[in-house]
Amino acid sequence: MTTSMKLLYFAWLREKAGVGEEDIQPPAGVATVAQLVDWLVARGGGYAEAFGDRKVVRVAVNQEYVSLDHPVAAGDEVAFFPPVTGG
Amino acid sequence: MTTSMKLLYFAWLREKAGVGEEDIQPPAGVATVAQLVDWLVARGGGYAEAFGDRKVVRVAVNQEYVSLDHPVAAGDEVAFFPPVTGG
Amino acid sequence: MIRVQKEDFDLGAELKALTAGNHAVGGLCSFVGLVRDVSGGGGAGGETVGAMTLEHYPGMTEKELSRIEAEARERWPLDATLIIHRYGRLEPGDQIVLVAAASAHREAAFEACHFLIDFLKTKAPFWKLENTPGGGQWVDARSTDAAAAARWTPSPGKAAE
Amino acid sequence: MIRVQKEDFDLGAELKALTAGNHAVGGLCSFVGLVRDVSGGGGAGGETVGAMTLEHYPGMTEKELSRIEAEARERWPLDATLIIHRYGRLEPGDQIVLVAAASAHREAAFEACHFLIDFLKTKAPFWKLENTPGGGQWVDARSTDAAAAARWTPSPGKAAE
Repeated sequence: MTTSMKLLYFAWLREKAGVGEEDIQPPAGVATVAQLVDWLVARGGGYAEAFGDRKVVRVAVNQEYVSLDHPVAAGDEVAFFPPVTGG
Repeated sequence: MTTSMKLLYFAWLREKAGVGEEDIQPPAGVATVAQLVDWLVARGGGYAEAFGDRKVVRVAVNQEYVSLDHPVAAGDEVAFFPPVTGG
Repeated sequence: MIRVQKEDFDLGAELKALTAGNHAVGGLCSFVGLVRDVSGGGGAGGETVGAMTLEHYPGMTEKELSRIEAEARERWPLDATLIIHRYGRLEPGDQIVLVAAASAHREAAFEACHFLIDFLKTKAPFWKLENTPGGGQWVDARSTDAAAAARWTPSPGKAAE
Repeated sequence: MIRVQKEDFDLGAELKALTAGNHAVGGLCSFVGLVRDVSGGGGAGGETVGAMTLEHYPGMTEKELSRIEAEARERWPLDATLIIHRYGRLEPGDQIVLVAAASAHREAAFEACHFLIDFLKTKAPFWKLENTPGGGQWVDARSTDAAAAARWTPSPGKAAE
Protein backbone atom coordinates (compact mmCIF):
# COMPACT_ATOMS: atom_id res chain seq x y z
CA MET A 1 0.00 0.00 0.00
CA THR A 2 1.41 3.33 -1.10
CA THR A 3 1.99 6.05 1.45
CA SER A 4 3.15 8.64 -1.07
CA MET A 5 1.28 11.31 -2.98
CA LYS A 6 1.97 12.36 -6.57
CA LEU A 7 2.21 16.10 -7.13
CA LEU A 8 2.02 17.75 -10.56
CA TYR A 9 2.77 21.36 -11.47
CA PHE A 10 1.89 23.05 -14.76
CA ALA A 11 2.76 26.23 -16.65
CA TRP A 12 4.29 28.99 -14.51
CA LEU A 13 3.62 27.04 -11.32
CA ARG A 14 5.93 24.36 -12.67
CA GLU A 15 8.53 26.95 -13.56
CA LYS A 16 8.37 28.66 -10.19
CA ALA A 17 8.29 25.45 -8.17
CA GLY A 18 11.20 24.22 -10.25
CA VAL A 19 9.61 20.80 -10.62
CA GLY A 20 6.96 19.28 -12.85
CA GLU A 21 6.20 16.09 -11.01
CA GLU A 22 7.26 14.61 -7.67
CA ASP A 23 6.32 11.88 -5.23
CA ILE A 24 6.12 13.11 -1.67
CA GLN A 25 5.43 11.68 1.78
CA PRO A 26 3.67 14.44 3.68
CA PRO A 27 3.54 14.27 7.50
CA ALA A 28 0.41 13.10 9.29
CA GLY A 29 -0.98 16.63 9.82
CA VAL A 30 -1.48 17.16 6.09
CA ALA A 31 -5.12 16.24 5.51
CA THR A 32 -6.34 18.94 3.12
CA VAL A 33 -5.07 20.70 0.01
CA ALA A 34 -4.52 23.87 2.06
CA GLN A 35 -2.41 21.99 4.59
CA LEU A 36 -0.45 20.41 1.76
CA VAL A 37 0.25 23.83 0.30
CA ASP A 38 1.30 25.12 3.75
CA TRP A 39 3.72 22.24 4.06
CA LEU A 40 5.12 22.82 0.55
CA VAL A 41 5.54 26.56 1.16
CA ALA A 42 7.40 25.79 4.40
CA ARG A 43 9.98 23.99 2.26
CA GLY A 44 10.77 27.49 0.93
CA GLY A 45 12.51 28.30 -2.35
CA GLY A 46 10.48 27.79 -5.46
CA TYR A 47 7.46 26.49 -3.60
CA ALA A 48 7.04 29.69 -1.62
CA GLU A 49 7.19 31.64 -4.85
CA ALA A 50 4.82 29.30 -6.75
CA PHE A 51 2.17 29.60 -4.04
CA GLY A 52 2.77 33.31 -3.38
CA ASP A 53 -0.80 34.15 -4.42
CA ARG A 54 -3.02 31.18 -3.64
CA LYS A 55 -6.09 32.85 -5.15
CA VAL A 56 -4.73 32.27 -8.64
CA VAL A 57 -3.76 28.64 -8.05
CA ARG A 58 -6.12 25.99 -9.36
CA VAL A 59 -6.08 22.53 -7.81
CA ALA A 60 -7.16 19.14 -9.09
CA VAL A 61 -7.19 16.00 -6.96
CA ASN A 62 -7.24 12.82 -9.00
CA GLN A 63 -7.93 14.97 -12.08
CA GLU A 64 -11.03 16.67 -10.67
CA TYR A 65 -11.16 20.37 -9.79
CA VAL A 66 -11.34 20.88 -6.02
CA SER A 67 -11.14 23.75 -3.54
CA LEU A 68 -8.42 24.29 -0.98
CA ASP A 69 -10.36 22.60 1.81
CA HIS A 70 -10.64 19.33 -0.12
CA PRO A 71 -9.09 16.31 1.64
CA VAL A 72 -5.90 14.69 0.35
CA ALA A 73 -4.62 11.23 1.19
CA ALA A 74 -1.88 8.81 0.30
CA GLY A 75 -2.21 7.59 -3.27
CA ASP A 76 -3.78 10.83 -4.51
CA GLU A 77 -2.61 12.68 -7.60
CA VAL A 78 -2.65 16.38 -6.74
CA ALA A 79 -2.10 18.95 -9.51
CA PHE A 80 -1.44 22.67 -9.16
CA PHE A 81 -1.79 25.05 -12.08
CA PRO A 82 -2.77 28.58 -13.09
CA PRO A 83 -6.18 29.41 -14.61
CA VAL A 84 -6.41 27.63 -17.94
CA THR A 85 -5.81 29.45 -21.24
CA GLY A 86 -6.54 26.92 -23.96
CA GLY A 87 -8.94 27.13 -26.85
CA MET B 1 -39.16 55.15 -73.16
CA THR B 2 -40.82 52.04 -71.80
CA THR B 3 -44.39 52.16 -70.60
CA SER B 4 -44.53 48.58 -69.44
CA MET B 5 -43.86 46.99 -66.09
CA LYS B 6 -42.16 43.64 -65.53
CA LEU B 7 -43.90 41.34 -63.08
CA LEU B 8 -42.27 38.29 -61.48
CA TYR B 9 -43.91 35.54 -59.42
CA PHE B 10 -42.10 32.96 -57.31
CA ALA B 11 -42.87 29.65 -55.58
CA TRP B 12 -46.56 28.98 -55.00
CA LEU B 13 -47.49 32.47 -56.14
CA ARG B 14 -46.03 31.55 -59.52
CA GLU B 15 -47.92 28.27 -59.53
CA LYS B 16 -51.23 29.87 -58.56
CA ALA B 17 -50.88 32.83 -60.91
CA GLY B 18 -49.92 30.40 -63.65
CA VAL B 19 -47.12 32.66 -64.83
CA GLY B 20 -43.54 33.28 -63.76
CA GLU B 21 -42.81 36.49 -65.58
CA GLU B 22 -44.85 38.90 -67.68
CA ASP B 23 -44.70 42.40 -69.10
CA ILE B 24 -47.86 44.37 -68.46
CA GLN B 25 -49.23 47.80 -69.24
CA PRO B 26 -51.35 48.78 -66.26
CA PRO B 27 -53.94 51.53 -66.67
CA ALA B 28 -53.27 55.04 -65.39
CA GLY B 29 -54.99 54.46 -62.04
CA VAL B 30 -52.39 51.95 -60.93
CA ALA B 31 -49.91 54.00 -58.89
CA THR B 32 -49.15 51.71 -55.95
CA VAL B 33 -48.45 48.03 -55.36
CA ALA B 34 -51.89 47.63 -53.77
CA GLN B 35 -53.56 49.13 -56.82
CA LEU B 36 -51.51 46.87 -59.05
CA VAL B 37 -52.66 43.84 -57.05
CA ASP B 38 -56.28 45.02 -57.26
CA TRP B 39 -55.95 45.29 -61.01
CA LEU B 40 -54.36 41.83 -61.27
CA VAL B 41 -57.03 40.24 -59.06
CA ALA B 42 -59.70 41.81 -61.23
CA ARG B 43 -58.27 39.80 -64.13
CA GLY B 44 -59.58 36.79 -62.19
CA GLY B 45 -58.45 33.16 -62.52
CA GLY B 46 -55.05 32.37 -61.12
CA TYR B 47 -54.38 35.94 -60.04
CA ALA B 48 -57.38 36.01 -57.73
CA GLU B 49 -56.18 32.78 -56.17
CA ALA B 50 -52.55 33.88 -55.90
CA PHE B 51 -53.52 37.04 -54.06
CA GLY B 52 -56.27 35.43 -52.01
CA ASP B 53 -54.48 36.24 -48.77
CA ARG B 54 -52.45 39.41 -49.28
CA LYS B 55 -50.97 39.27 -45.78
CA VAL B 56 -48.72 36.41 -46.81
CA VAL B 57 -47.58 37.99 -50.06
CA ARG B 58 -44.17 39.64 -50.04
CA VAL B 59 -43.40 42.33 -52.62
CA ALA B 60 -40.17 43.67 -54.04
CA VAL B 61 -39.97 46.64 -56.38
CA ASN B 62 -36.74 46.77 -58.32
CA GLN B 63 -35.41 44.00 -56.06
CA GLU B 64 -36.03 45.87 -52.81
CA TYR B 65 -38.62 44.78 -50.26
CA VAL B 66 -41.53 47.23 -50.14
CA SER B 67 -44.96 47.46 -48.56
CA LEU B 68 -48.29 47.48 -50.39
CA ASP B 69 -48.52 51.26 -50.42
CA HIS B 70 -45.23 51.63 -52.28
CA PRO B 71 -45.49 53.46 -55.63
CA VAL B 72 -45.04 51.60 -58.90
CA ALA B 73 -44.27 53.13 -62.27
CA ALA B 74 -43.49 52.16 -65.83
CA GLY B 75 -40.11 50.48 -66.10
CA ASP B 76 -40.32 48.93 -62.63
CA GLU B 77 -39.62 45.28 -61.90
CA VAL B 78 -42.26 44.12 -59.43
CA ALA B 79 -41.92 40.70 -57.79
CA PHE B 80 -44.49 38.79 -55.73
CA PHE B 81 -43.55 35.83 -53.55
CA PRO B 82 -44.32 33.99 -50.31
CA PRO B 83 -42.25 34.42 -47.14
CA VAL B 84 -38.77 33.11 -47.88
CA THR B 85 -37.66 29.65 -46.74
CA GLY B 86 -34.01 29.40 -47.71
CA GLY B 87 -31.01 28.62 -45.56
CA MET C 1 -17.86 37.18 -50.33
CA ILE C 2 -21.19 35.82 -51.49
CA ARG C 3 -21.95 33.13 -54.03
CA VAL C 4 -25.22 31.72 -55.35
CA GLN C 5 -24.68 28.49 -57.23
CA LYS C 6 -26.20 25.22 -58.35
CA GLU C 7 -23.04 23.20 -57.68
CA ASP C 8 -21.95 21.77 -54.38
CA PHE C 9 -19.06 23.44 -52.52
CA ASP C 10 -15.97 22.08 -50.78
CA LEU C 11 -16.52 23.04 -47.16
CA GLY C 12 -12.92 22.50 -46.05
CA ALA C 13 -11.43 24.41 -48.97
CA GLU C 14 -13.85 27.32 -48.51
CA LEU C 15 -13.07 27.67 -44.81
CA LYS C 16 -9.33 27.33 -45.34
CA ALA C 17 -9.38 30.05 -47.97
CA LEU C 18 -11.15 32.42 -45.57
CA THR C 19 -8.26 32.63 -43.13
CA ALA C 20 -5.32 31.70 -45.35
CA GLY C 21 -2.43 34.08 -44.84
CA ASN C 22 -4.27 36.26 -42.32
CA HIS C 23 -2.58 35.72 -38.99
CA ALA C 24 -4.73 38.31 -37.28
CA VAL C 25 -7.63 35.84 -37.26
CA GLY C 26 -8.14 34.16 -33.92
CA GLY C 27 -11.46 32.45 -34.59
CA LEU C 28 -13.53 31.17 -37.48
CA CYS C 29 -17.16 30.28 -36.92
CA SER C 30 -19.17 28.55 -39.63
CA PHE C 31 -22.60 27.08 -40.13
CA VAL C 32 -23.64 24.61 -42.81
CA GLY C 33 -27.29 23.90 -43.55
CA LEU C 34 -28.05 20.44 -44.88
CA VAL C 35 -31.08 18.81 -46.46
CA ARG C 36 -32.88 16.66 -43.89
CA ASP C 37 -34.83 13.60 -44.93
CA VAL C 38 -37.59 14.57 -42.55
CA SER C 39 -39.92 17.45 -43.29
CA GLY C 40 -39.26 20.35 -40.93
CA GLY C 41 -41.69 22.78 -42.53
CA GLY C 42 -44.74 24.22 -40.85
CA GLY C 43 -47.64 21.97 -40.05
CA ALA C 44 -47.27 18.49 -38.67
CA GLY C 45 -43.95 17.75 -40.35
CA GLY C 46 -42.28 14.43 -39.85
CA GLU C 47 -43.03 13.27 -43.39
CA THR C 48 -40.20 11.63 -45.27
CA VAL C 49 -38.62 13.89 -47.85
CA GLY C 50 -36.97 12.50 -50.94
CA ALA C 51 -35.40 15.53 -52.50
CA MET C 52 -36.13 19.23 -52.61
CA THR C 53 -35.88 21.99 -55.14
CA LEU C 54 -34.67 25.43 -54.15
CA GLU C 55 -36.02 28.29 -56.22
CA HIS C 56 -34.63 31.81 -55.91
CA TYR C 57 -34.91 35.29 -57.35
CA PRO C 58 -31.73 35.84 -59.41
CA GLY C 59 -30.51 39.37 -58.97
CA MET C 60 -32.37 40.15 -55.79
CA THR C 61 -30.80 37.14 -54.05
CA GLU C 62 -27.31 38.46 -54.63
CA LYS C 63 -28.36 41.94 -53.52
CA GLU C 64 -29.87 40.70 -50.27
CA LEU C 65 -26.95 38.43 -49.45
CA SER C 66 -24.49 41.25 -50.11
CA ARG C 67 -26.50 43.55 -47.92
CA ILE C 68 -26.61 41.02 -45.07
CA GLU C 69 -22.88 40.44 -45.35
CA ALA C 70 -22.18 44.19 -45.37
CA GLU C 71 -24.33 44.67 -42.29
CA ALA C 72 -22.43 41.95 -40.41
CA ARG C 73 -19.14 43.60 -41.28
CA GLU C 74 -20.46 46.91 -40.05
CA ARG C 75 -21.63 45.45 -36.73
CA TRP C 76 -18.61 43.32 -35.85
CA PRO C 77 -14.86 43.63 -36.45
CA LEU C 78 -14.46 40.86 -39.00
CA ASP C 79 -11.51 39.77 -41.08
CA ALA C 80 -13.51 37.67 -43.52
CA THR C 81 -17.06 36.58 -44.22
CA LEU C 82 -18.58 34.11 -46.63
CA ILE C 83 -22.07 33.20 -47.73
CA ILE C 84 -22.63 30.40 -50.24
CA HIS C 85 -26.20 29.37 -51.05
CA ARG C 86 -27.21 26.70 -53.52
CA TYR C 87 -30.34 26.43 -55.63
CA GLY C 88 -31.87 23.72 -57.79
CA ARG C 89 -32.50 20.10 -56.88
CA LEU C 90 -30.94 18.82 -53.67
CA GLU C 91 -30.98 15.38 -52.05
CA PRO C 92 -31.06 14.52 -48.33
CA GLY C 93 -27.60 15.04 -46.85
CA ASP C 94 -26.69 17.68 -49.46
CA GLN C 95 -25.22 20.98 -48.36
CA ILE C 96 -27.62 23.91 -48.91
CA VAL C 97 -25.88 26.88 -47.40
CA LEU C 98 -22.62 27.92 -45.78
CA VAL C 99 -22.12 31.05 -43.72
CA ALA C 100 -18.83 31.84 -42.01
CA ALA C 101 -17.18 34.71 -40.17
CA ALA C 102 -13.56 35.13 -39.11
CA SER C 103 -12.42 37.61 -36.50
CA ALA C 104 -9.64 38.31 -34.05
CA HIS C 105 -12.05 37.33 -31.28
CA ARG C 106 -14.42 34.41 -30.99
CA GLU C 107 -17.47 36.28 -29.75
CA ALA C 108 -17.48 38.45 -32.87
CA ALA C 109 -17.05 35.40 -35.09
CA PHE C 110 -19.90 33.54 -33.37
CA GLU C 111 -22.32 36.41 -33.29
CA ALA C 112 -21.65 37.48 -36.87
CA CYS C 113 -22.05 33.92 -38.14
CA HIS C 114 -25.30 33.51 -36.23
CA PHE C 115 -26.53 36.86 -37.52
CA LEU C 116 -25.69 35.90 -41.12
CA ILE C 117 -27.81 32.76 -41.08
CA ASP C 118 -30.66 34.32 -39.09
CA PHE C 119 -30.94 37.23 -41.50
CA LEU C 120 -30.47 35.05 -44.56
CA LYS C 121 -33.33 32.83 -43.38
CA THR C 122 -35.79 35.72 -43.30
CA LYS C 123 -34.49 38.01 -46.06
CA ALA C 124 -32.84 36.09 -48.88
CA PRO C 125 -35.41 35.22 -51.59
CA PHE C 126 -35.17 31.42 -51.63
CA TRP C 127 -38.09 28.98 -51.50
CA LYS C 128 -37.97 25.28 -50.77
CA LEU C 129 -40.20 22.81 -52.55
CA GLU C 130 -40.12 19.43 -50.84
CA ASN C 131 -40.73 16.32 -52.91
CA THR C 132 -42.78 14.21 -50.54
CA PRO C 133 -44.54 10.95 -51.43
CA GLY C 134 -47.73 13.04 -51.61
CA GLY C 135 -46.24 15.34 -54.25
CA GLY C 136 -44.45 18.69 -54.16
CA GLN C 137 -45.00 20.76 -51.03
CA TRP C 138 -43.80 24.34 -50.58
CA VAL C 139 -42.19 24.70 -47.18
CA ASP C 140 -43.93 27.17 -44.89
CA ALA C 141 -41.93 29.97 -43.32
CA ARG C 142 -41.33 29.36 -39.62
CA SER C 143 -42.24 31.92 -37.02
CA THR C 144 -39.16 30.84 -35.07
CA ASP C 145 -37.02 32.12 -37.94
CA ALA C 146 -38.63 35.54 -37.74
CA ALA C 147 -38.08 35.55 -33.98
CA ALA C 148 -34.45 34.56 -34.42
CA ALA C 149 -33.83 37.42 -36.85
CA ALA C 150 -35.70 39.87 -34.61
CA ARG C 151 -33.15 39.30 -31.84
CA TRP C 152 -30.59 41.19 -33.87
CA THR C 153 -32.68 44.22 -34.74
CA PRO C 154 -32.81 46.30 -31.54
CA SER C 155 -29.53 48.13 -32.01
CA PRO C 156 -26.22 47.43 -33.70
CA GLY C 157 -24.44 48.02 -30.40
CA LYS C 158 -26.45 45.49 -28.45
CA ALA C 159 -24.77 42.33 -29.59
CA ALA C 160 -21.44 43.76 -30.61
CA GLU C 161 -20.08 44.03 -27.06
CA MET D 1 -15.82 12.56 -29.98
CA ILE D 2 -12.81 14.25 -28.41
CA ARG D 3 -9.18 14.21 -29.47
CA VAL D 4 -6.07 15.74 -27.95
CA GLN D 5 -3.19 15.70 -30.37
CA LYS D 6 0.06 17.31 -31.44
CA GLU D 7 -0.65 16.98 -35.16
CA ASP D 8 -2.73 19.34 -37.25
CA PHE D 9 -6.20 18.26 -38.36
CA ASP D 10 -8.03 18.40 -41.68
CA LEU D 11 -10.92 20.75 -40.97
CA GLY D 12 -12.96 19.80 -44.03
CA ALA D 13 -12.54 16.06 -43.50
CA GLU D 14 -13.44 16.31 -39.81
CA LEU D 15 -16.61 18.27 -40.50
CA LYS D 16 -17.67 16.02 -43.36
CA ALA D 17 -17.24 12.93 -41.21
CA LEU D 18 -19.50 14.42 -38.53
CA THR D 19 -22.60 14.45 -40.70
CA ALA D 20 -21.76 11.74 -43.23
CA GLY D 21 -24.66 9.36 -43.71
CA ASN D 22 -26.87 11.05 -41.12
CA HIS D 23 -29.71 12.69 -43.03
CA ALA D 24 -31.43 13.80 -39.87
CA VAL D 25 -28.86 16.59 -39.50
CA GLY D 26 -30.12 19.99 -40.60
CA GLY D 27 -27.29 22.15 -39.34
CA LEU D 28 -23.62 21.90 -38.46
CA CYS D 29 -21.98 24.70 -36.50
CA SER D 30 -18.23 24.75 -35.99
CA PHE D 31 -15.60 26.99 -34.47
CA VAL D 32 -11.88 26.89 -35.18
CA GLY D 33 -9.40 28.73 -32.97
CA LEU D 34 -6.22 29.87 -34.70
CA VAL D 35 -2.88 31.20 -33.47
CA ARG D 36 -2.79 34.97 -33.89
CA ASP D 37 0.47 36.77 -34.49
CA VAL D 38 -0.56 39.48 -32.06
CA SER D 39 -0.62 38.88 -28.34
CA GLY D 40 -4.18 38.79 -27.08
CA GLY D 41 -3.36 37.80 -23.53
CA GLY D 42 -4.01 39.93 -20.48
CA GLY D 43 -2.07 43.12 -19.99
CA ALA D 44 -1.29 45.54 -22.76
CA GLY D 45 -1.12 42.92 -25.51
CA GLY D 46 -0.38 43.95 -29.04
CA GLU D 47 3.11 42.47 -28.94
CA THR D 48 4.12 40.40 -31.94
CA VAL D 49 4.07 36.69 -31.29
CA GLY D 50 6.36 34.32 -33.15
CA ALA D 51 5.10 30.97 -32.02
CA MET D 52 3.47 29.53 -28.95
CA THR D 53 3.68 26.34 -26.98
CA LEU D 54 0.57 24.72 -25.58
CA GLU D 55 1.06 22.68 -22.43
CA HIS D 56 -1.69 20.47 -21.05
CA TYR D 57 -2.43 17.95 -18.31
CA PRO D 58 -2.63 14.55 -20.01
CA GLY D 59 -5.41 12.49 -18.53
CA MET D 60 -7.32 15.33 -16.96
CA THR D 61 -7.58 17.09 -20.32
CA GLU D 62 -9.39 14.15 -21.88
CA LYS D 63 -11.65 13.83 -18.83
CA GLU D 64 -12.65 17.48 -18.91
CA LEU D 65 -13.26 17.53 -22.66
CA SER D 66 -15.38 14.38 -22.43
CA ARG D 67 -17.35 15.90 -19.60
CA ILE D 68 -17.96 19.12 -21.53
CA GLU D 69 -19.04 17.16 -24.59
CA ALA D 70 -21.38 14.99 -22.51
CA GLU D 71 -22.93 18.06 -20.93
CA ALA D 72 -23.60 19.60 -24.34
CA ARG D 73 -25.30 16.41 -25.50
CA GLU D 74 -27.43 16.41 -22.40
CA ARG D 75 -28.50 20.03 -22.87
CA TRP D 76 -29.29 19.98 -26.58
CA PRO D 77 -30.63 17.39 -29.02
CA LEU D 78 -27.43 16.75 -30.97
CA ASP D 79 -26.60 14.22 -33.65
CA ALA D 80 -22.85 14.63 -33.42
CA THR D 81 -20.23 16.61 -31.53
CA LEU D 82 -16.49 16.97 -31.93
CA ILE D 83 -13.71 18.56 -29.93
CA ILE D 84 -10.14 18.47 -31.21
CA HIS D 85 -7.46 20.35 -29.27
CA ARG D 86 -3.79 20.46 -30.17
CA TYR D 87 -0.78 20.86 -27.88
CA GLY D 88 2.92 21.50 -28.43
CA ARG D 89 4.51 24.18 -30.55
CA LEU D 90 2.22 26.16 -32.87
CA GLU D 91 2.96 28.92 -35.35
CA PRO D 92 0.80 31.94 -36.24
CA GLY D 93 -2.02 30.82 -38.51
CA ASP D 94 -1.99 27.28 -37.12
CA GLN D 95 -5.22 25.67 -36.00
CA ILE D 96 -5.40 25.20 -32.22
CA VAL D 97 -8.86 23.88 -31.57
CA LEU D 98 -11.99 22.73 -33.36
CA VAL D 99 -15.40 22.36 -31.76
CA ALA D 100 -18.47 21.37 -33.74
CA ALA D 101 -22.06 20.36 -33.14
CA ALA D 102 -24.61 18.90 -35.55
CA SER D 103 -28.33 18.89 -34.92
CA ALA D 104 -31.66 18.72 -36.67
CA HIS D 105 -32.09 22.41 -35.87
CA ARG D 106 -29.69 25.29 -36.20
CA GLU D 107 -30.29 26.93 -32.82
CA ALA D 108 -29.24 23.76 -31.02
CA ALA D 109 -26.16 23.45 -33.24
CA PHE D 110 -25.16 27.08 -32.63
CA GLU D 111 -25.75 27.08 -28.92
CA ALA D 112 -24.05 23.75 -28.32
CA CYS D 113 -21.02 24.80 -30.37
CA HIS D 114 -20.79 28.08 -28.49
CA PHE D 115 -21.17 26.26 -25.18
CA LEU D 116 -18.40 23.79 -26.10
CA ILE D 117 -15.80 26.47 -26.74
CA ASP D 118 -16.87 28.65 -23.81
CA PHE D 119 -16.61 25.77 -21.36
CA LEU D 120 -13.43 24.45 -22.92
CA LYS D 121 -11.83 27.88 -22.50
CA THR D 122 -12.42 27.90 -18.76
CA LYS D 123 -12.23 24.20 -17.85
CA ALA D 124 -9.86 22.28 -20.08
CA PRO D 125 -6.35 22.25 -18.57
CA PHE D 126 -4.32 23.89 -21.33
CA TRP D 127 -1.86 26.75 -20.93
CA LYS D 128 -0.39 28.94 -23.64
CA LEU D 129 3.20 30.11 -23.55
CA GLU D 130 3.80 32.84 -26.10
CA ASN D 131 7.25 33.20 -27.59
CA THR D 132 7.61 36.96 -27.81
CA PRO D 133 10.78 38.86 -28.70
CA GLY D 134 11.14 39.50 -24.97
CA GLY D 135 11.11 35.76 -24.18
CA GLY D 136 8.44 33.29 -23.18
CA GLN D 137 5.31 34.73 -21.65
CA TRP D 138 2.48 32.71 -20.10
CA VAL D 139 -0.84 33.99 -21.36
CA ASP D 140 -3.10 35.35 -18.62
CA ALA D 141 -6.62 34.00 -18.29
CA ARG D 142 -9.21 36.49 -19.49
CA SER D 143 -12.11 37.57 -17.34
CA THR D 144 -14.23 37.73 -20.49
CA ASP D 145 -13.79 33.96 -20.87
CA ALA D 146 -15.11 33.37 -17.37
CA ALA D 147 -18.04 35.65 -18.13
CA ALA D 148 -18.75 33.82 -21.38
CA ALA D 149 -18.84 30.45 -19.61
CA ALA D 150 -20.97 31.85 -16.80
CA ARG D 151 -23.73 32.63 -19.31
CA TRP D 152 -24.42 28.93 -19.65
CA THR D 153 -24.55 28.04 -15.98
CA PRO D 154 -27.97 29.30 -14.76
CA SER D 155 -30.02 26.32 -15.87
CA PRO D 156 -29.87 23.71 -18.58
CA GLY D 157 -33.29 24.77 -19.79
CA LYS D 158 -32.41 28.39 -20.23
CA ALA D 159 -30.59 28.23 -23.56
CA ALA D 160 -32.06 25.02 -24.88
CA GLU D 161 -35.37 26.56 -25.92
